[in-house]
Amino acid sequence: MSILIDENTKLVVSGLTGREGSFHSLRNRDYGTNLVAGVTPGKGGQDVDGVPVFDTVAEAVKETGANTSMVFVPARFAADAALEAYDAGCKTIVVITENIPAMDMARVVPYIRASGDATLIGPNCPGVLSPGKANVGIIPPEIAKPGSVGLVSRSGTLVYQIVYELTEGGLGQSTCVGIGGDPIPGSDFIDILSKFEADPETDVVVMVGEIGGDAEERAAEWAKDNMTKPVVAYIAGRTAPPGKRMGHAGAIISGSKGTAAAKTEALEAAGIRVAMNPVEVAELAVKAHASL
Amino acid sequence: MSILIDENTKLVVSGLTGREGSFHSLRNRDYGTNLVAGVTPGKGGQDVDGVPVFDTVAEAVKETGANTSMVFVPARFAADAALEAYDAGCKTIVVITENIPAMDMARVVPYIRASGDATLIGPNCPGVLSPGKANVGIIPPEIAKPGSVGLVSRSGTLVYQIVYELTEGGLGQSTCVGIGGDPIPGSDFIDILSKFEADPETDVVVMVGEIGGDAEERAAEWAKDNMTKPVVAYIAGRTAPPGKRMGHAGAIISGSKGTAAAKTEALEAAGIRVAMNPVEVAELAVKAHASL
Amino acid sequence: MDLFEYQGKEVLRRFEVPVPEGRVAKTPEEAAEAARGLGGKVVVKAQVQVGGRGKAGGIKLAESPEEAATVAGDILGMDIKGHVVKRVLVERAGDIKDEYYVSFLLDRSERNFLGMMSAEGGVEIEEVAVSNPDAISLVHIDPLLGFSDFHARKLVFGANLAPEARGGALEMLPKLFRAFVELDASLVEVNPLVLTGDGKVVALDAKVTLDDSAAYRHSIFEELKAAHEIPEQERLAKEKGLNFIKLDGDVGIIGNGAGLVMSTLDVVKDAGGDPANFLDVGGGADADVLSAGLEVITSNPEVKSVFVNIFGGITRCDLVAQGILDALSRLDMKVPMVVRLDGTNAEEGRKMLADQPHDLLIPAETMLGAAATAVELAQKGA
Amino acid sequence: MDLFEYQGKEVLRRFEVPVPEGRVAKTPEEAAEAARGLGGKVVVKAQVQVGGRGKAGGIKLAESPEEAATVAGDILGMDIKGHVVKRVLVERAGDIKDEYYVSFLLDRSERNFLGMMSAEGGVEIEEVAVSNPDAISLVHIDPLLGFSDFHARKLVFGANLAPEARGGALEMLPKLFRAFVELDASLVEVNPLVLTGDGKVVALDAKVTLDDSAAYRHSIFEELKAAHEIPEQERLAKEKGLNFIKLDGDVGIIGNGAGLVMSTLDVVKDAGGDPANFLDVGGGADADVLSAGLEVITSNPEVKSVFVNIFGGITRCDLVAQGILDALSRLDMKVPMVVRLDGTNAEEGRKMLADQPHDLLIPAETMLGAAATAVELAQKGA
Repeated sequence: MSILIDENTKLVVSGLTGREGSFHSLRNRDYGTNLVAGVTPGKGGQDVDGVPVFDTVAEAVKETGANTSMVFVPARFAADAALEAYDAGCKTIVVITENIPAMDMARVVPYIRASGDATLIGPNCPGVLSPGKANVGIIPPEIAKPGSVGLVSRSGTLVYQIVYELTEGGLGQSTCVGIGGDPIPGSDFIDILSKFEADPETDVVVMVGEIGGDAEERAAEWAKDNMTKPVVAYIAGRTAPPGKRMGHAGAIISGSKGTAAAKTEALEAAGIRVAMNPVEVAELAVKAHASL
Repeated sequence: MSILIDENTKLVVSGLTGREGSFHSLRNRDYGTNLVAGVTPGKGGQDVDGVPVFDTVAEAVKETGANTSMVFVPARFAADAALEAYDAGCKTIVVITENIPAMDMARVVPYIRASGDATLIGPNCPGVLSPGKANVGIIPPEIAKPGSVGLVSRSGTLVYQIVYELTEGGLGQSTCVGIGGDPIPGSDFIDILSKFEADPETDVVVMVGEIGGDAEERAAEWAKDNMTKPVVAYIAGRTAPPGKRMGHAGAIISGSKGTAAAKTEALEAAGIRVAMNPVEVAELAVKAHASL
Repeated sequence: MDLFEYQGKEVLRRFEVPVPEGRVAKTPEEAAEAARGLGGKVVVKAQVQVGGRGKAGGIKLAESPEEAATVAGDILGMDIKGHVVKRVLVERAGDIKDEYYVSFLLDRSERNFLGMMSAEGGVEIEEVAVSNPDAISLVHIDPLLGFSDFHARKLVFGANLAPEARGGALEMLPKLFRAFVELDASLVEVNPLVLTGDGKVVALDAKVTLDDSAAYRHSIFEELKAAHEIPEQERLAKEKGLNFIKLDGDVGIIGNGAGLVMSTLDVVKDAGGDPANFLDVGGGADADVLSAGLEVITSNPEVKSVFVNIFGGITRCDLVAQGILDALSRLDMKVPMVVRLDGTNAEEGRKMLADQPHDLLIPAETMLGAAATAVELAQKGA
Repeated sequence: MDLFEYQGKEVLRRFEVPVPEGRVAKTPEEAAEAARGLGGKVVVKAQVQVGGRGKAGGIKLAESPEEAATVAGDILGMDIKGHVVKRVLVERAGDIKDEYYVSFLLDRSERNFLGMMSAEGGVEIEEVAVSNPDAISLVHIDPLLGFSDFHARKLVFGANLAPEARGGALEMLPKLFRAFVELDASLVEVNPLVLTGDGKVVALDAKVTLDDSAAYRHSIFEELKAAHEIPEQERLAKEKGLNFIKLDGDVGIIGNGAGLVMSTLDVVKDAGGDPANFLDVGGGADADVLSAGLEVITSNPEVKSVFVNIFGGITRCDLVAQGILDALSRLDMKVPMVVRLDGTNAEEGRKMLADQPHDLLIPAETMLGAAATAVELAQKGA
C-alpha cells in the first residue's frame, strides 16, 4: 500500500500543455505514473507526447477514468481548476500552483473537505510521491526508494532534502506528501498522519513543519491520542525573526504565536522527538525504525 | 419515544414578542412544551408571560440550555433566524414563517443539512406535535392523542384534518410533522420517514403529499427499499389544473411533472396505498394498524 | 411572476447580457416608429406568455417601418392559445448563424441550481431531452459556492457550441447566472441564444420567472407587475391578501391552507361537482379576510353554492364565524353556503353560527358530508 | 501588504464604512493647510506601521492650523521603534463617548473567517484576551455562507456595546466584512471604533493587511504599494521576482524553497554563523534568476561569504550552475561562494561547475558541511 497515490492512480493534469506542466507531468509518466489525460480549455483533441488533451476535466474523467488530478495552471485559474477536478469526481487533487489568493482557498478548501470523499493536497506544494508506484508533482523521484517511512512536510525542498537523507541512511519511503506552505492548505498534518497511521506499509512517520500558524501544535495534540506509530519531527525557521514573512504565505511569526520553540515544545510534550536540522531528522527516523 | 420533539425539548422562539409568536408559543407551553426562552434583538431582559427574552439565540441557549428553535419572525428575517438557531446549537429548528424567498432557502437548507447534526423543519409549515409530550408550532393539539401513527405532510391544514380523523378513528399519533409547502423544504418525506422507521413507538406512517415537485416519487422509491412499517398516503390536488400555483410555492404542476397521478402511481408501485381523500387515508391507517 | 419577453430582456440587459436592440409597441403606429428608430429590417414579436407564438403567426419580419405597422396590426389583438396580444416587441433583425439553448433554474430535487445548455436551440428543451438527451449539457451549482468558471466551461464545451461561439458564451454565462440569483428568479431561460453573423452571442428570447416572495427586496418587481393584466376577481383577491385561482365550475370554495383547499376541490369533484375557484385565506385569517373572501367568490355569477372548509390552526374558527356573519349582513348573498369548522376555537365558532341562524347558512359536520351538500345545492341552484 | 492608517481608512471609505474626515500631510505647511480645510480642532497622527505611537508622542491634538503645523513638525521625522515618520494624518477631532474594538481576520486553524468585537477598545486586543476574555465577542463565519445579520447581532450584543451604539455598529459590520472579503484582506482591524457624542459609530483607526497574491485582481494594490518605501536591496530582489529579507549577519544565503532557506539559516546559525539574509529563488528558477539573486546578496557589503543551497525539484540544478557561472563572469565577486547542489539534474550541474573551476567557487557535498565551510570563510573574511 501507500497513501493517496499508487499503481491504481490515473492522473489528469490541468495545465498539461503549459511549459512546466508538460515537463513535470511527463517526468511523472516516465516514473511510471499512469498519466491518462490533460485538460486545457480550447485545446481538446490535441495531445502532449501521446497524452490526450480535453477541454474539461469532466470529459477527461468520462473518457479516461481519471481518478487523480494535478493542477498546474496559473494562480488566478487554480482554485477554479481544483473545484473542476472535484466536481468531475477526482478523489485526490494535488495543486502545485503557488500564490493563489487566500480568499480563494478559504472557499475551496472547506468546500472540498466538507464532502468527505476527496482529498485536496496543496496548494503551493511539491505534490505526492509513493516511491516505486507513482509520482504526482515535482518531487525528484530519483532520490527516493520504496520503504516504510511516511513523510509529510509543509516545505517542498525540505521534502527533497529529507527523502535524500533517508535514502542515504538506507530507509525507503511509503509515501512523501508535501502539504504546502499556504495559510489554508487542503490537507493538514492531522489528515496525513491519520492516513499514515492507517497504512499498513508505513511504520515510521517524519513530520516537517515550519514557523507560522498552529498546525504543528494541533497535530501534536492529535498525535498524542491517535498515533501508535513513532513520529519524528523537524521545524524549519528556528532562527527566523518574528514579523517577517519567510517566503511562504503561511510562514510568519506573529507575536508569540507560531514560533519554532512553541511548536517544538508541543511536539515534545506529545512524545515526538524534534531534530535540529533536516539531516538529523532523517537520523532520528533511522533510529526509530531500527528500534521497532 | 417520538421523533424530533419530546419531553426533553427545551424551546426557544425567535419572534416570541410578536403577536402570532406569543399566541402560539404560549399555547405550546400550555400544552406542556418546555418553553424556555424567546429572542428579539433589543428586547433582551424583558419577558413574555414569564418567559425570558434574549437579544440573540446564542445567549438564550447559553442561559437556558435551549435545544430546539421555533422561528416566527417575518419572512425577510426568517432565513437569518434559522441560521442563527443552527449556529447557536439548536438541533431541531422549526420555521413556521411563510413566503421566504426561495433563494434564501436554497442557501440555508443545504448549509444546515450538510452539517448532519441539526434538522430543519419548514419553512411555511405548521410545525411538529408529539401528542402528550410537546408541541412546537401551530397544530391544534386538542385534536390529537398519543399513539403509534406517525404523520408527515406537506400541507398544514391537512395535518389537522387527518389527525382529527385518526383520533376520531381511535388511533393516536406518535409525532405529526408538517414539512411545509415550499419548493425547498428543510426536511423532506425521506428524512421524516427514516426517523419514523427508526422510532420504536411508531408502527404505521401516514404520508400526505400534494401536487408539484417530485418529493413523493423520490420518497416512494426510497420507501420501497427502506421502510418495513406500513405506509399509507394521500395526495392533495388530484383535480388541480396544470400551470396554476395552488397556494403553496411548491404546489404547481409543470408539464407532465408533479401530477397527483404520477405520484400516486409511484407510491402504489412501492406498495403504498393511496387514499382518495383525507378521510379515507385515516381509514387506511386504521386498517393498516389493525392488521399489524 | 412570469415576465413578458420584453421585460425579461430588459432585466437581463441590466446584467450586461447582450440582447438585441428593441422597443415595445402597443399600436401599429408605435411599431412603425420603433422600426424607424431601429433603422432597417426589424422583427415584430407578439408579447404573450405562452409558447408556440411563432407557429401561430405571432412573429414576423418587416423590411420597412410601413411593413412593421402592417404586421404589428396583424399581430396586435391576435388570440394565441387564449392569450390576447396587447403588445409587440419590435427588434432589429440580425443575421443568425446558429441557435442554442441556455437556462438556469432552481432544482428542487437536488436542492441546488441547475444550468442547462444545448447546441439545439429554438426548440423546446423538453423535446430535446426526449429526442437527443446527450445534446444537453447539465451542471448543478451549489448555491453556497456559486457559479465558478468551470461551470461555464462545462456547459459550453459539454454542449459542443461552435468554436467561434465559445468566447461569447463563456462571457455571457456568469452574467446570466448573476441575473438569475440577484433577481431572485426561479427560471432564466434563453431560447434561442444565437451566434450572429459577426460572431456575437446574443439572447434572442428571454423567459424569466421571478419569485414573488422576494418582491420586498426588488423595487423593480412592482413595476414589472404593472404590465400584467390580472382578471378583476383575482386582482380583488390579491388586494385582500387571498390566494385565488379562477376555475370553471359552480361550487365556490373557500378554505385555509393550500393543501386543505386542494383537497376540498378533490372531494367536491368526487361528489360530482365542479369547483368554481381555489381560494386559500392563508394562515391566521380573521373575520375581515373571511368576509372579503366570500365577497370575491360570490362576485362570480356562475357560483351556485359555496363550501367554506376551515380547519383552524393559526386561523381561529371564532373569527371565521364572525367573518361569515359579517358577510351575510354586509353582502347581498344569493347562494347557499355550507360551512364546516374544526380545529382552534371550533366550538366557539360553531356556537356563533348556531346562535344566528340564516337561511343561506348550512352548518356541516364533516368535510365529505359538506362537499356532498354543497354539490347538491349547486345542482339545485343551476 | 500592511497599509498605513490613512490608506486603510481610504479603502474602508470605499465600502461606506464611516471614518473621520482627514488629509495626509508630509510637511508642517501641508498639515496647517489640511487643518484649515477641516476647520477647527484636529488630531495629527504619525503614519507608521507599528503599535504604541500614541505613547511615543506620535498622536497630538491641535486647536488651530498654526498649532497643527507645530505638532506636525514635532512628529514628522520622529523615530518610533525604528520607523521614521514620513507622513502625518490630519483629522477633524471628534467628541468621543465610548471606544470599542472590531476586527475580521482569516482563521487558519478553523479554515474560516473570525470576527471579533469588544467594548474594551483602544487597547491591544491581545491584552484584553488575557485580562478579560469574556469581554471579547467572537463569531466564526463560513466563507461559503458569508456574513449574515445574526453574525452582526452576535458580535454587537455579545460585546455589550452601549445601546445607542448598536444601530450604528449593526449597520457598519456588514460593510466592514465586505471590505475584508472584497479587498482580499487577511486582516481588517478597527481599534478604536468609537461612539461619538452625536451617536455615530466611526472607525477612528484602521489596520488593513492585504494579500499580495490577490494583487492581480485589484488595481488599487499597486497604488497603495507605491507609498511603501522599500530598502534598495529588497526592491531590487522584488523586481527580479525573488523573496528576499535582509538580516543582520555576514553569511549570504541563497536557496530554493522557503523551508529549505529557513533551514539553511538555522544550520548556519548552529554552525556559529550569522545569516545576512533570507533569499528564496522560488520554484523553477533559471540561470538569470540565480545570477540576479547572487547580485542582490553580494550588493550588501556586510556579506563575507555566500552559501548557495539548492535541492532541485522544479528548479533544475544545471540552470542553477549556469546562473552561478554567469554571475562569476558578470559580477565583480569578492567573496567566496559555497555551492551545494542536489536533486533534479544535480549531476549535470556539479559537472558544469567542476568543468569551470574558480577560486571563489567551493563545491560542497552536504548541507551541514557547506554551512560549516561558509561560516568559516565568513569568519576568515571578516
